[in-house]
Amino acid sequence: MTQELASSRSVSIAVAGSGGAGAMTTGNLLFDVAAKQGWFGTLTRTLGPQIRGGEAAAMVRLTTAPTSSPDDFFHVLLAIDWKNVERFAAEIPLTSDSIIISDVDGGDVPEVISRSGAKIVQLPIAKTAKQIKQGRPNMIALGILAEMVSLPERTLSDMLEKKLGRKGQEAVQSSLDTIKLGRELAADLPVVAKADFEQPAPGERMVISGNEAAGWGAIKGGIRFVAAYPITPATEVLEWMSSALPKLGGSLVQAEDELSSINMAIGGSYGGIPSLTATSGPGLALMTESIGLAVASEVPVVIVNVMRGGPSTGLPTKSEQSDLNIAIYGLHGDAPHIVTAPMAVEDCLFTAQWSVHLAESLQAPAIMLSDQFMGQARAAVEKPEEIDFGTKREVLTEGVEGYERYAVTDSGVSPMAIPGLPGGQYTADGLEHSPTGTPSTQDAHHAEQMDKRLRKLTEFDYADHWAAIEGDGDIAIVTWGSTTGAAREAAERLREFGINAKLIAIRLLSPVQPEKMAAALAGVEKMLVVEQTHSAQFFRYVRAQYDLPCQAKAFNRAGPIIIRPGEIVNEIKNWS
Amino acid sequence: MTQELASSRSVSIAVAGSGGAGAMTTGNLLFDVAAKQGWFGTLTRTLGPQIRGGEAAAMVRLTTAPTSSPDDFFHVLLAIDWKNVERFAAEIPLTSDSIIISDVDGGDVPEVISRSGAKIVQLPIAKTAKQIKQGRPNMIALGILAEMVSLPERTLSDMLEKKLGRKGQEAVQSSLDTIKLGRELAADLPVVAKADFEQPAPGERMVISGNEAAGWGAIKGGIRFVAAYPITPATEVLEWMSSALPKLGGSLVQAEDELSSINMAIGGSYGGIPSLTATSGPGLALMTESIGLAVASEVPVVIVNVMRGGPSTGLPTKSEQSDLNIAIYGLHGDAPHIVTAPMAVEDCLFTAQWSVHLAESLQAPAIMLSDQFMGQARAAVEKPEEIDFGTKREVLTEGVEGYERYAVTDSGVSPMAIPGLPGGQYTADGLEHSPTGTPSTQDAHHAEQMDKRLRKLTEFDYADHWAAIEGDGDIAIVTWGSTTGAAREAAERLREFGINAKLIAIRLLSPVQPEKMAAALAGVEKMLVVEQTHSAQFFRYVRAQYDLPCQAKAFNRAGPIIIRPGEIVNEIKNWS
Amino acid sequence: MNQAASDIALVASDYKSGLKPVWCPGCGDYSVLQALTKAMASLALKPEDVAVISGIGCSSRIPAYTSTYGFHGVHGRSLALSTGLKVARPELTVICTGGDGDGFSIGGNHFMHACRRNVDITYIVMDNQVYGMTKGQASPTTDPFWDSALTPGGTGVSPFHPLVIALASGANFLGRAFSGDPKGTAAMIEEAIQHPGFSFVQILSPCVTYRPDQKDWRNKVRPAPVEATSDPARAARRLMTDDGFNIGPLYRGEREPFKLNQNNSSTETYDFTGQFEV
Amino acid sequence: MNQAASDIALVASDYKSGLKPVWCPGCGDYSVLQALTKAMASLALKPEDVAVISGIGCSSRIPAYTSTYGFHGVHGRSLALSTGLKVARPELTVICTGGDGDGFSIGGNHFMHACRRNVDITYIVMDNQVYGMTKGQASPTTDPFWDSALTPGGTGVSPFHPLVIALASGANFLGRAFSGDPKGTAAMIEEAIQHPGFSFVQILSPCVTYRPDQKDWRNKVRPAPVEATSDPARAARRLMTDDGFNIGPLYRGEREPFKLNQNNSSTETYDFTGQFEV
Ligand SMILES: Cc1ncc(C[n+]2csc(CCOP(=O)(O)OP(=O)(O)O)c2C)c(N)n1
Ligand SMILES: Cc1ncc(C[n+]2csc(CCOP(=O)(O)OP(=O)(O)O)c2C)c(N)n1
Ligand code: SF4
Ligand code: SF4
Ligand SMILES: [Mg+2]
Ligand SMILES: [Mg+2]
Repeated sequence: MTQELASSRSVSIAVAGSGGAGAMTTGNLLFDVAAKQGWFGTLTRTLGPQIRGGEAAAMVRLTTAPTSSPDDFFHVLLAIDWKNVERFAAEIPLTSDSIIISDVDGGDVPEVISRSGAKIVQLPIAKTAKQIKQGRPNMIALGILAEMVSLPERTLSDMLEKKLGRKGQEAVQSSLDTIKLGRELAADLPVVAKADFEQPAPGERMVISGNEAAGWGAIKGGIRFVAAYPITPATEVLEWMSSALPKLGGSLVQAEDELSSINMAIGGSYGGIPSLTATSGPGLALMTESIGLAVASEVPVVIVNVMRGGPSTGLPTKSEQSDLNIAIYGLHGDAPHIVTAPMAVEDCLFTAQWSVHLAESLQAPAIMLSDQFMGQARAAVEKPEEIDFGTKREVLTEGVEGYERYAVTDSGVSPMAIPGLPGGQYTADGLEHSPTGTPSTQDAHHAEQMDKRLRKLTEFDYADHWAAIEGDGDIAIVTWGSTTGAAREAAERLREFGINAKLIAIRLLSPVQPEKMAAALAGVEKMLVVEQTHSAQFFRYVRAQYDLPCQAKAFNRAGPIIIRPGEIVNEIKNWS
Repeated sequence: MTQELASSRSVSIAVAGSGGAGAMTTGNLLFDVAAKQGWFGTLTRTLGPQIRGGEAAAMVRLTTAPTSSPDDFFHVLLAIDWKNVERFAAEIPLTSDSIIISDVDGGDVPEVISRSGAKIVQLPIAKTAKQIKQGRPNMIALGILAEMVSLPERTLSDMLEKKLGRKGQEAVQSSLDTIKLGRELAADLPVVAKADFEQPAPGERMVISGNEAAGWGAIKGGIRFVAAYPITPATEVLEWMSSALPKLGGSLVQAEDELSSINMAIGGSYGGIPSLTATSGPGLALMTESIGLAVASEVPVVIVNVMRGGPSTGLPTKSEQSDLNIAIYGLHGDAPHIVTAPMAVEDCLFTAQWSVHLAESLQAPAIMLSDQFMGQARAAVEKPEEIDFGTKREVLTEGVEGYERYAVTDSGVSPMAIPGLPGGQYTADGLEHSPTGTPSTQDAHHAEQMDKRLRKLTEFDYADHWAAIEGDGDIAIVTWGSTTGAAREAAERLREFGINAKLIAIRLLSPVQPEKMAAALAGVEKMLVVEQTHSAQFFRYVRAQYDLPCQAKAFNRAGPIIIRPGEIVNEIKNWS
Repeated sequence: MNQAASDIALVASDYKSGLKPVWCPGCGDYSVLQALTKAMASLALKPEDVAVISGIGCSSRIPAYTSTYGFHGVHGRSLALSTGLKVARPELTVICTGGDGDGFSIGGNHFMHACRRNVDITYIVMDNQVYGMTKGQASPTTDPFWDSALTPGGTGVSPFHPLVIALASGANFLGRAFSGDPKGTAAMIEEAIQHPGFSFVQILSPCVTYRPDQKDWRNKVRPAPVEATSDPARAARRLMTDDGFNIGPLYRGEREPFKLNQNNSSTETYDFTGQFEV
Repeated sequence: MNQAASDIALVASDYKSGLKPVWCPGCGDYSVLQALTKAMASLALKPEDVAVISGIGCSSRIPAYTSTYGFHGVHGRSLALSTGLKVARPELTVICTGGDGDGFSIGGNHFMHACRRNVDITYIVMDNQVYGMTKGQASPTTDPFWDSALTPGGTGVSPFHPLVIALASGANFLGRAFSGDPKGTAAMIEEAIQHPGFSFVQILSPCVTYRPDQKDWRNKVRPAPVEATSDPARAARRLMTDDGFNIGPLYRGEREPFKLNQNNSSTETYDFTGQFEV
């Protein structure tokens, strides 16, 4: 592997194959072994339309230091076979420096792939596999790739034992033998510069998906009740939590639909138990009426929304950031609430925990916007530190005569009575109400409650968690969510080019933080707003909500092709 | 009535009373008789919290020329009694020039009312009514007011005959006798300058509510199928249409909920029959997922959303403009669709008809944002002209081999096959799809269909219906919906003060019209964005979507207190 | 309520908040409020341990008129709120309330699934066969030929039979009451609260404003001729031929209630890190 | 399809679009597609006069595999789409299709109300007692102890009985079929389409991927022992004791179908001005 092909700090590899070819197994094993070796990185996958077992590609980036960005191109595409590869060819960009490895008996490289001009290496993958009893081509592939990234035999065999052990010793041995042949095949690759790789940073890695991290963070934040209706790509948040909750005395109920799941969560939280539900676009759309109820009745609740391509049923297995608008503006009436977004797989942990903290502290619904890319990606990251945000829901501790549930306080937060407390009885209401909760259509009541519900959000101290601000310069890359990785890498590269670029990645989308943003934008003359939407939702949101002291331009694209750092670099370089 | 009190062109009168006092009857009769006489104007009402028959006030403005604005103050408040008047006192602003007429035996004028400093006139209303067998105080009130606005005896008695006739001749006579005594009582008012009123413009008036006008407009536009789930304040749109549709071979189905009503409407329209549903905030929230389906599957459908106070169940009987955000941004994913808004009661007719035209021509959902104020107001207006927007839904007229339902055309509109047409068979889909409608997750398909769905909206010629632009000047009042009336009157008054103010009232909220807006804003240095929301939704929308070449400021307030022209005038005068 | 109050016996009026209902004079729901508070007094429930939950409609206004905890949610979702609350806080008594539109039209799915799930809550529907709050449209229980502005001449759709659906879905206690008989209604609510699992009580509660014809109900109702059965098949046979005016407990089931979460200790900690080690 | 085709007799394959299904090899839904197209051929329906409507799920992919008009809507709302279409366009044959999750979980309310409304449509549910599309969660018809990642150890909730609910709600034709018997299934669909009013066919259609245990169904199914009745009470008794494996028509009702809109002439005009004169 040449220097041009992969930097000594990063390598990107895609493994593709049709249904049953085992491309995902190859990718996952490669990734796990690399993580065990101390590599950082991300594994994502892309699938064909079949319900199960159709063509798939595992897309791996391995790096020696933490990153959540994809690279611009893949250094290696290994195709176990070429069936239906056109369905996701666009998601695996190659250059003339890339290497395409395919089976010598697998037919010509399809034009959508070969037009990249990448070097083509055809190896006897299937034929070699046949040399081993039950030998499978995807293990040859694993051997080739393991050799290319210098993964030690021992780590690989341990991992195989761990993952395939239940299939019996014979299966493990057959795989190991096949891998060995693959390693040997790799010798025939034109240039394999194994020695060039830096050692990854020392320390143990953890491999986790964004959806698992979100569930874990939510539980760390205190969630003990979950109501669930499955939907791609959010189901894993719920599935992970269903096993985890009972360990902490919590519980999960499967609901009949999203109208029910959001209301169950509100019911649990009204009862004093921090509650959550998770969904994706179509489910979020069904929940907005009741999220508005949580706003008006001031019941904390967390909604994890893992975005997929829209509109409508859209592209359930592909990523997009196009639920920004509905998350911020999708409630009827003026309904101030919290919207947060993690920036990477591991940040799902932090942001979920923080979102629970905000919802509970502010007695308001918090929508956390994750997406398919980070939700279903597996990331090799450092183990997280323990965080404690401290304050929690402000509750009434003793009953009082004439208790006002919706008392107009300076902070806007009013102590909430939890059922069971004598003397705290009140009726929570989604109708506009007086401070006691009695329905009222009077202007004075409406005005003071509207002010209060807004004030509690705007006056809260979000510390510096509201955004990640990195670097300095007169150009800012402003972004959010999973495009943060690419934006960060772009800023780093620009600095290498001598262009000072500042990264502003927003974690708190609502309420807006005008003063903090003004400070962040001080000295900035141009800002590029980067996002994965068709209509530049985030760009318009930034313009609507912030006074921009600078030129602003959107760099946006709908899914499923993710935004890569080189594209951002080019946008900025070409911005005269 | 002095000149200061009411201009010779306009008088505003409120009639209040507790449940059973008949204030609404008084107000309605007064209004109808005035309309019959050729007056223009609006009647709105405000109610207490009781389900039925609680305290109420009828608020009437009569003018000699068309207007849809409220005045700044009421010239007259006639209280049949004072019970619970504080519940809506804030909705009836008075000045020291106003006259308060109340029953001499009805107790002191409550402080919330008397602090206005208005002249108080106490008359023996109840006692006088008792002089007539079955005489009711509200008919005394009608007599007093009829005298004050010089309504001829004959018109009034004809109207009474028409409205109360079914109660029998005796009831009518008793009412007429009571009214007569009321007229006589009016002689005791301090200054009644009847003769000062101009004659209203000649011609016959029509009295119609915004909800009726919306239903009628929709039918004129071609709607022949309606699916309905009742909700305040939209129910009357549906109720009016239920009787009207069969006259044109159309039909209405009552659905089990809003999820069903929107899908029934989409089903009917997929079948080639222009279809509609009507709702308010909570119902719209439930519909957004399926409105997204109409976007993706390109099925025209019209949703009339009559706004009420939010968030959540909010203030069902009060007006607000706070569903702007959800209407524009409330669909998950990037889902381009049409959002329109009538500017006044009679404009509900035009805008509903136009909305059907747009939905049908563009094969997209159109949300029309009306509100409680104009929806439930009764307006005395000129009879409408016939309008024909011409083009309709582009349908496939003959089956073709390999028909592409979602063909990528220049206009973005693709001929739609209607079930029953041989050779037009296709499957409509909410999943992203290829031009034939086959589900696809490929980037190229997503990109081209996203572009197409946006392009068909942006490329369409909306003529000058997109906004009402009136006057010229370096100050613009930018508004939408029912605040247009007040904004227009404010602009007129400013002109009288020598300040040239331009009115820009937007009827087409989505898609945006950047070039037309730029032209409208040419020469404008300051724009005041006027709206009835708590969070300045429209102001933020304007900033987000348009490049503003001028200073912009929001003048916004949540409901239920409507915005009055004098307030806008003051804002502009004080804007240094 | 007064803290000392829990030491002395409470009477029905102690369970009223004192807030003046917005209902029309003569509305059947006044008597339901009376019956509900009487039932809670009979059971000597502590007001702070009870939550009365509802949706939207005239009937759904009832929570605020009690002195217990309450939640006036959105239209049609009261059973989901109630389920979440009860599963998360099993020690509370959760009483779900509302109207026929709220419960059987927009809320119909939650009704069916709440019956199936059999969580230990009591569901009280004030059935007036009309949408009162929105001024008189047909509800699922309305006669097909009842004329209204929205459906002139009637919907033409045969009425929904809530008790049959509840039984077929798996509710564990079924009863019908008439608000004109607050004493009988109170007794029914009392039994429903005590019965384990999901209990459903249909209360015929006239709407004097939009269904003045329901004055007649007083003459139509009668005690159910036979004792409540615990056999679903027998109950089904009876309910399917029932004319809607048999009053009393109609089914006492013996299904196992939904297993509630019995451990809410949130102080425990658990280290999940191991799950993510490579 | 070819325009000339309507003159010659069509066979099942003419009702297939030729698009390759995304289903797993061995999925029961292939046979349902076979049966549906066969039924349409037997009835000699013109493909252009038929609309096959669905929601979301593996089973809900079926419309695009037919050569009729189709609509693949959102999850759970297929019956509402179908109702709107049929009421607005009574001359079309409307066939609604989908899965047990789509139809009985999120779509449960529309199911009940569609049965009540009794619009002349045919509803075919491919019941595999699982959410296939989302990779194996419990659906309303799943056994309470079936283990899944979302509900480890099972939901603990007793299964939903679609035929009983349909009957109690007012459906006019009920049948159960097994996709392993495409011929019988075709005959059932044929009868359901012809029966006036709302017809509901539950097709046991195994999910080989997430419910491999359903291979067993082949040995469990049997023809229903008695002829379908038209008496709801008798049908109720039978269905309530039914173990879920009796195959065949189970109820043939005689209710009056929903009155459809029979006049769609939109050329007529009517002047409403008079209504608004003062
Ligand atoms: C989502 C939504 N849709 C519609 C409404 C309007 N709405 C309020 S109450 C009601 C019906 C109430 O009927 P029912 O539950 O029978 O109660 P009743 O007033 O008869 O006691 C409706 C349709 C609403 N508030 N929210
Ligand atoms: C509003 C919404 N919620 C959830 C989903 C996710 N979802 C898609 S299909 C499905 C269940 C499908 O189950 P079923 O109807 O039984 O069909 P099967 O796949 O088993 O044939 C779910 C929950 C969705 N698409 N939309
Ligand atoms: S409208 Fe009917 S149900 Fe509502 S409060 Fe009045 S009488 Fe009761
Ligand atoms: S997952 Fe199950 S239901 Fe879905 S296609 Fe595969 S076998 Fe059929
Ligand atoms: Mg009712
Ligand atoms: Mg299924």
